[in-house]
Amino acid sequence: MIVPRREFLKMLGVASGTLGIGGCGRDWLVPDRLVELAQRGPGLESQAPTICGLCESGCGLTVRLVDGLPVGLKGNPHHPLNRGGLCPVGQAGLEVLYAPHRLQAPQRRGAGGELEPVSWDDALAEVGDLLRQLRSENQGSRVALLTDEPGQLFRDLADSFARAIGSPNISSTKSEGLLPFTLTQGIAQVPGFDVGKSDLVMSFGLDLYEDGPTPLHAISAMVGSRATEDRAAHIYAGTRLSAGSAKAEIYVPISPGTHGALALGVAHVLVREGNYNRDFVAEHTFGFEDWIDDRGHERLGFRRLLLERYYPDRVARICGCDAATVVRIARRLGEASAPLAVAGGEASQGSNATWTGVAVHSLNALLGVFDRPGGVSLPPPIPLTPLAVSETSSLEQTESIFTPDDSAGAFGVDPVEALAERVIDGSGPIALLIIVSSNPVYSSPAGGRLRQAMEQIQLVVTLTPFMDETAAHADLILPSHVFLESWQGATTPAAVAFSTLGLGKPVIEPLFDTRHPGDVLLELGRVVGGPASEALPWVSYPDYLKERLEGLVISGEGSVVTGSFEESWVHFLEERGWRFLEHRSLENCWAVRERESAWWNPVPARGDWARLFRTPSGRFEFFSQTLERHLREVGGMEAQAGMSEEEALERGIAVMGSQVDSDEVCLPHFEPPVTTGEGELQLLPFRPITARGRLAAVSPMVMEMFGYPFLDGWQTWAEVATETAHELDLADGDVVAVESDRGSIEAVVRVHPAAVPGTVHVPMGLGHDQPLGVAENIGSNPIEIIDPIRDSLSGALSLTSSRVNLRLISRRPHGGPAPLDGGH
Amino acid sequence: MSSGPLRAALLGVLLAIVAGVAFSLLDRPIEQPIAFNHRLHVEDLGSDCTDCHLYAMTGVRATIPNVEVCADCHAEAQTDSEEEALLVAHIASGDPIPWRKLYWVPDHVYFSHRRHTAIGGIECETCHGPMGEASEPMPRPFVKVTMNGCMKCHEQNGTSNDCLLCHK
Amino acid sequence: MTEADEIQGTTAGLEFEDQDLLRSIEDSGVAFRVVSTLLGLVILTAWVIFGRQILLGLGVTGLNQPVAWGFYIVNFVFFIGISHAGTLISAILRLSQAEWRRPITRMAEVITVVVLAIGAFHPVLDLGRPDRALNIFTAGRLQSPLLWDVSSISAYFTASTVYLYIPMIPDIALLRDRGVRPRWLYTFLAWGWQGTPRQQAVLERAVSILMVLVIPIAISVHTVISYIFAMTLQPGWHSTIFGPYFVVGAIFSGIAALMMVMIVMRRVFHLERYLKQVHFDYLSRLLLIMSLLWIYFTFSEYLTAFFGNEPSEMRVFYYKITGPYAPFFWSMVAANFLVPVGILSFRRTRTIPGIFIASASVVVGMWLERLNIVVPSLANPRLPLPTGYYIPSLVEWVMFAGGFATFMLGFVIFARFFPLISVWEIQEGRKLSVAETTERLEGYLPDPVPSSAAQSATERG
Amino acid sequence: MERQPEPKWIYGLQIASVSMIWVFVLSISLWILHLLRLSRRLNDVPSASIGISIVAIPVFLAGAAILTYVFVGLRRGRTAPSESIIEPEEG
Amino acid sequence: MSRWGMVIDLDRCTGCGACMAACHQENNLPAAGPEESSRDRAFHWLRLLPEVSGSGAEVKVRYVPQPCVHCDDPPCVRVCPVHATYLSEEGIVAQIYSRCIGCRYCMAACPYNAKVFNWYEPEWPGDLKRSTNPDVSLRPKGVVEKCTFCHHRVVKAREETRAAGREMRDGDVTPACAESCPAGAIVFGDLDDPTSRVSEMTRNPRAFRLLADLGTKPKVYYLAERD
Repeated sequence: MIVPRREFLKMLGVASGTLGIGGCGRDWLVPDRLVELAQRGPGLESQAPTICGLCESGCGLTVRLVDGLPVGLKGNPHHPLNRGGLCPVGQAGLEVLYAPHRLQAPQRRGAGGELEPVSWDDALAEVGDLLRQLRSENQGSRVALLTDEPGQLFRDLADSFARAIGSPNISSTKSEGLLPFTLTQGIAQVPGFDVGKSDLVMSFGLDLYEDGPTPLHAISAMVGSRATEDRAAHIYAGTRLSAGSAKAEIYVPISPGTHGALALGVAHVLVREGNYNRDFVAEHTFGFEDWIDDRGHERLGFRRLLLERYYPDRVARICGCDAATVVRIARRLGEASAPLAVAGGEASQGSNATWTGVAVHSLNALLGVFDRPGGVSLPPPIPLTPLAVSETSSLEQTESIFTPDDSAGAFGVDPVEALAERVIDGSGPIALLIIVSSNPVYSSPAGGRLRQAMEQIQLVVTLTPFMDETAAHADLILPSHVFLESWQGATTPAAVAFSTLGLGKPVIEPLFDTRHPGDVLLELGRVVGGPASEALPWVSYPDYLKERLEGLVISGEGSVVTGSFEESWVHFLEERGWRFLEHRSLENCWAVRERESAWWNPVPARGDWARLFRTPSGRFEFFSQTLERHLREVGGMEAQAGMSEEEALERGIAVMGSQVDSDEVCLPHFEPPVTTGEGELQLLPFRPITARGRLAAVSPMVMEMFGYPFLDGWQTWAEVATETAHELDLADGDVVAVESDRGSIEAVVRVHPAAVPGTVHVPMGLGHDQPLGVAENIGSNPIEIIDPIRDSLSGALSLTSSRVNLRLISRRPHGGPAPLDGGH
Repeated sequence: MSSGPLRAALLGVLLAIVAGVAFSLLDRPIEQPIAFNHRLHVEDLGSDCTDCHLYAMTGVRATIPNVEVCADCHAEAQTDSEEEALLVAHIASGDPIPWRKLYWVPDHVYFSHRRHTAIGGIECETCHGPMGEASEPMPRPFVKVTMNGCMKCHEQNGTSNDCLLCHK
Repeated sequence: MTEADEIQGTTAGLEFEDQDLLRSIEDSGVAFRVVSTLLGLVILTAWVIFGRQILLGLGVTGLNQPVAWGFYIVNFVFFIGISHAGTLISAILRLSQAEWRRPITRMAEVITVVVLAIGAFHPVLDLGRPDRALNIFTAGRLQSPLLWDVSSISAYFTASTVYLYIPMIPDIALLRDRGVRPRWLYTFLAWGWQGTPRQQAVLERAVSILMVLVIPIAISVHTVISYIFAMTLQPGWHSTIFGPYFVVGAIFSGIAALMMVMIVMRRVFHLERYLKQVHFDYLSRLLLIMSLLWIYFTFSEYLTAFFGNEPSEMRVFYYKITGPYAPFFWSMVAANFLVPVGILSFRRTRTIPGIFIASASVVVGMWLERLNIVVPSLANPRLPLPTGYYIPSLVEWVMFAGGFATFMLGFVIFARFFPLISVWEIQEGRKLSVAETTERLEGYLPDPVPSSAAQSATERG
Repeated sequence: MERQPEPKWIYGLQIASVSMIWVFVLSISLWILHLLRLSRRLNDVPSASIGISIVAIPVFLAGAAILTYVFVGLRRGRTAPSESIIEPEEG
Repeated sequence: MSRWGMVIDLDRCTGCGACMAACHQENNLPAAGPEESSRDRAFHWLRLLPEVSGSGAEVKVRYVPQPCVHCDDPPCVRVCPVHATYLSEEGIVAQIYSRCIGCRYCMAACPYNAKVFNWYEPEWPGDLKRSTNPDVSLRPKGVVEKCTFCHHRVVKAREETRAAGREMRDGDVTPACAESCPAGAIVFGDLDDPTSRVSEMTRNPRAFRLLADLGTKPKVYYLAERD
């Protein structure tokens, strides 16, 4: 039967009318395109400020909304951290929000290992039941919590949660690199480096503009907000000339892991030429000159150590650079009015990272840059409402699985490794593991062990917006919001000299049935009930944030950022006495905060030396008494009463595996890096700016420009020096296998004329085996083949200690046949 | 034998005619789901265009009102018109009315109402014709939207005819 | 009795000698159907693939970001070059009254028309939006060398079709008179030819105007094609000698293609009586000359680039000389110079198979030359960008095959309906040219010595 | 093998095809002129267009003229149809 | 009428890639995907050109952000057969997607390789289309596209200043790349206005233009790095 089209449409219209399913008929009547146009609304635009949650920086964002839908992101020009700039990953925020692979509802792994959808209530009830049971059996310590959710505010809440259920086992998956500052300054935080006012930044291994905690802050403070003429000079010592470090005035290519030696060489020249800050050294440091301890033994001073051991020729030999460069750098540092030495990147990932950190930081002390503009200071604390410490005395106090055990000699442990090992060997019988916004299976060298350990844990819960490698092995996968859908509180990132607090508010209703991790923890507290719910009294995460932020209003410190960066300064000054505080009431303050999304306090308390140096001597300790005491403890002084201090120290050094003698060990010194494997080249994984955060791989755009310095995308590359490529007969574009003792990954050779021969740099961030966005099975993950060595002091796993070989798999594919018809 | 090519030629002509007819059939009149009476609303009741086309002065799109807008007056039937009954039913069920657009520009053309009305000061009638006098839905646009038409108007008004202005 | 009457007499008479020339028309066998079906299938496949390319986009080709032009443009230039075989050669030979042209001209002209049509379609294959090709007519810009091409190719196509058709009228009339079917076609096309002296005069005048007109158009076509490249600033393209270089190359490849076709047709239709060693001999001398001219142009083109030592020019230069395109470059030199010169310089190797090999080598070599011009310049951007590469996909190969199949089918169909060798010209030659040539030759010779001087000369001797 | 007189329709077709050539050539010329006008209107460079048009238009016209000349010439040069059927005596 | 131009201070540029990413997001550039990227089909309207000189410790590497340089005498415009690319009154070398026939002659003629081609219909997996900028079209397959100096922002800025009843001022228009640059290395403005920041910067002795010797008169200037 032939029905004329018109008739057919009519029939359809009638049918849909009678059945009351208007939708079907409409699709026929109006082409989709027009429906879309009509429904797209009037196109009314608005802007909303919020905070970028894609990495730990917490840059300010301005979201462009059309008819309430986000259609564009840009950096918030008011935000003191990024001042309008936004990195490639931040730009991809919307692609993360709208990503096709987002988790849309909670899932539970069934008996057969397959995932089944589960309701939030059932999921939380299951976790709650287990928690209640463990708690009632006084086994709160069998709960562990790993979280990489950035910001102190969430961390405080998680701490409260852990305390409430009686678990001491809470940690971030990353070791934070604090130890050099603890040893020298006695503080448990990374101090602020005022790169914005410094006139010479000497960077050891750290590409300030690419890696580091807040590259966008470094760019905007060192380059963006300053006139070309008074810009800070920049010296970079390392093995890889990245896009950012290429801006350095002097590039010192050195052998991997020898940053500490170079720093000491520079210190030697400074001291020998008298170019150090005598006043500061005299007044605020300890252990510079030779000294006599309380027992009357003469002890080696830093000065003598430097002069005897770290003369430029020797340092140049160690580092593979030339002695003249060492002298040249030292003189530049000596001449600078506000120099600054920072270590990071590859320098903080080696087996000798802590020693390197100490050596580099001691340069700051020699130059006396503490507590002054363009120097090292502590950002003023954020006056948040303190949390009431809940009464947990009824619970048995147990030691955290994250405390280093005595035999290791280290100050700390690698959290992922410790958790995995202790679960596997049974010394930490964890029954419930909660992983929040973190993907340790992928990102940690101990990820493989963790995956094994997860099988032994009764219940593993992950809170994540995407299916990642960790979630793939979890029992319960709870989808969380992405940052644009959720409340966020971002606190001062590491190494920033002023304090800031970014309050991000959701700019769009959650697209799926997801929840904020904070809300999940609060809900769990309620499910567990009893003291747990008392300790977590807030209805929702924003409620919690609101209460914490009350402290800011009461203190009257700092200022909400408005207008441009300069205007914000004026505003800040106005608030300091030029006019009354604008917002008296909490509600008002909250409203303003919500509107402007950021608060900051740029004025550090000057002259507060006691806060800056919390060492036994109250000074910057070249000779770390903290370390000496620790070594003696490790050496067993307390255990064996008869033992002399010296013997204990010797034994401590031995336990720790250090190669220097007892005089030198507590002073800044160079420990040669340890490597494993038989390969010819040293593998140095690095984090390109296109791999910041956990979710960069979600965005097709970021993947497309992943290797943009090589005009490349979607693949992992292995950067080698021209000489190395020549020796190995490799050419740009060849596909190679990077082989370590642990395994092998594939990468494309990129020849870089400025890389250090004998090294191979491989970017992290690709090689996911889960449909995390578009990046499934794209590129490879160098962490997989790392044979980790522990930093003997901090216990952190080294990423840069593996030796590898490159084996040619295929030549640059452009000579070969193309896919038959263009791959479609 | 000699009729072969003649027949072919005839067939060709016929095909051309069929194609022409088919082509003109494609340009069928637009039928609206509800026979909206512009005249009643504008001339008799004195509404302004922007009372219903809410964003004609402020937005990129003027927007065609749908149930939410109509509900302001027609939540309950005001007359015994059958068409209104249809509308009221729509409002009651919350189903959007599947209006068909009369005026539209292709995807690759950027047209902003605001730019023309509020900033350029052009009356609605200039492009849409005397819509307010139509007592029945228009089966075809009053003024056919063509690039030539746009360009002519721009020329007359001394506005730039830079391609980029409209083609994005 | 006029000459025309004589010709007619022979056509009607039983002593018609040139039956061989009409065999393909009068008793086309199964072979024609088989061959044309096979070719038709190839062409159909090409069209299907082209349709798919329109649907999916140009991504199905091997083209990419720096190398935005590939096979389609290469083949465009190549086919248009081949098309110079015909009209230009036949016009030049006619103009110079070379008597040996008679069996050659028709085939040459057919090649032109068929290949020109194929070549001219290639830019359409290359369009990202063939649906918008008409924009060229509604909104073309004559400033663009592409539009120069459109004009000059259509002019050339018009002129060479006319130039093919007009000298064919007497042959069509012959077929009409012999009652070959479809008769209406021949009657229609014969334009009432009866071979009267007036008609012959008209025809001759038209042909002589046309052959003068066609030569500059033909030269302009290939010059303009070269301008597509030469008018840009790209290294390797921006060259003043590109015009003549392309024209020489075009004639070169044209002659080679013509000889290949002649050899094949000679074999297929048993035309040995008509296409004799001497024709090939003359043509291969021409080919030899063109080969030398070609190497001269190539040499000066590359020497200028090399001596100038401009960095971006050098990048392209080395890309061809020693880089990824070295195999193509050097095989081009071998195919266009070494092989033809090697074969054609020696009488011993200048046999029909030898000539066929040389011609085929030149055709391949000239195709490689087009490839060497189009791709390397695009693959080597001026800015520090990665060097591009280009590997044609199966789609492009199929379209290439389709182009060749269309050429062959065009030729086969032509041969099915029209004589491949101009019958009347042969007959005219037979009748007239011996006398005419003798007369002309005498005209070339020194005037006879006045009798007294002759005598004194003999006396002295 | 006798010569038949041309049917009328074939003659018509011939006339039509010759006129088509003129239509074709004239429309090409008009097109080129249109492009000239367009280039002026769009502030483009008209000089190139003028150059092309000076060359291209006469070439097309010449082509069409020659065809027409041949067509007319052959028509005129015919002996009478009745004559042509009679085989001339071989001399 | 303004004559838009851009100055990129290479001394400030830290090669962070923000401009590239911002351009992608602002102008709805689709990702080609791994397969197509490996076949050189990935495209950017703005990219960072790596330039290397010297070697070893003396090596100098710099990344030059390169959008279309918007020549005043654009080679691409000369060759376009259909007026799909042209030099606008404001000096922007524009591409009219609805007219482009995809012959790619402009790409072949552009010495800066600034133009890119849509080899396939662009794909927007999942909901990603929702993140596209409504001010900029989604190009279909088969057309050439390029940097527009964020022309839609120029239009918007003009509209806003018209509505506010004032003249355009320097700094009213900021393309996405300039807006996102944390180093403030990209400055955009009217080259015809002698007081604008760009005009001022083009008079800097460090100013140079890419391939200036070709006579294309680019309107993107660079300031060389200081030593």
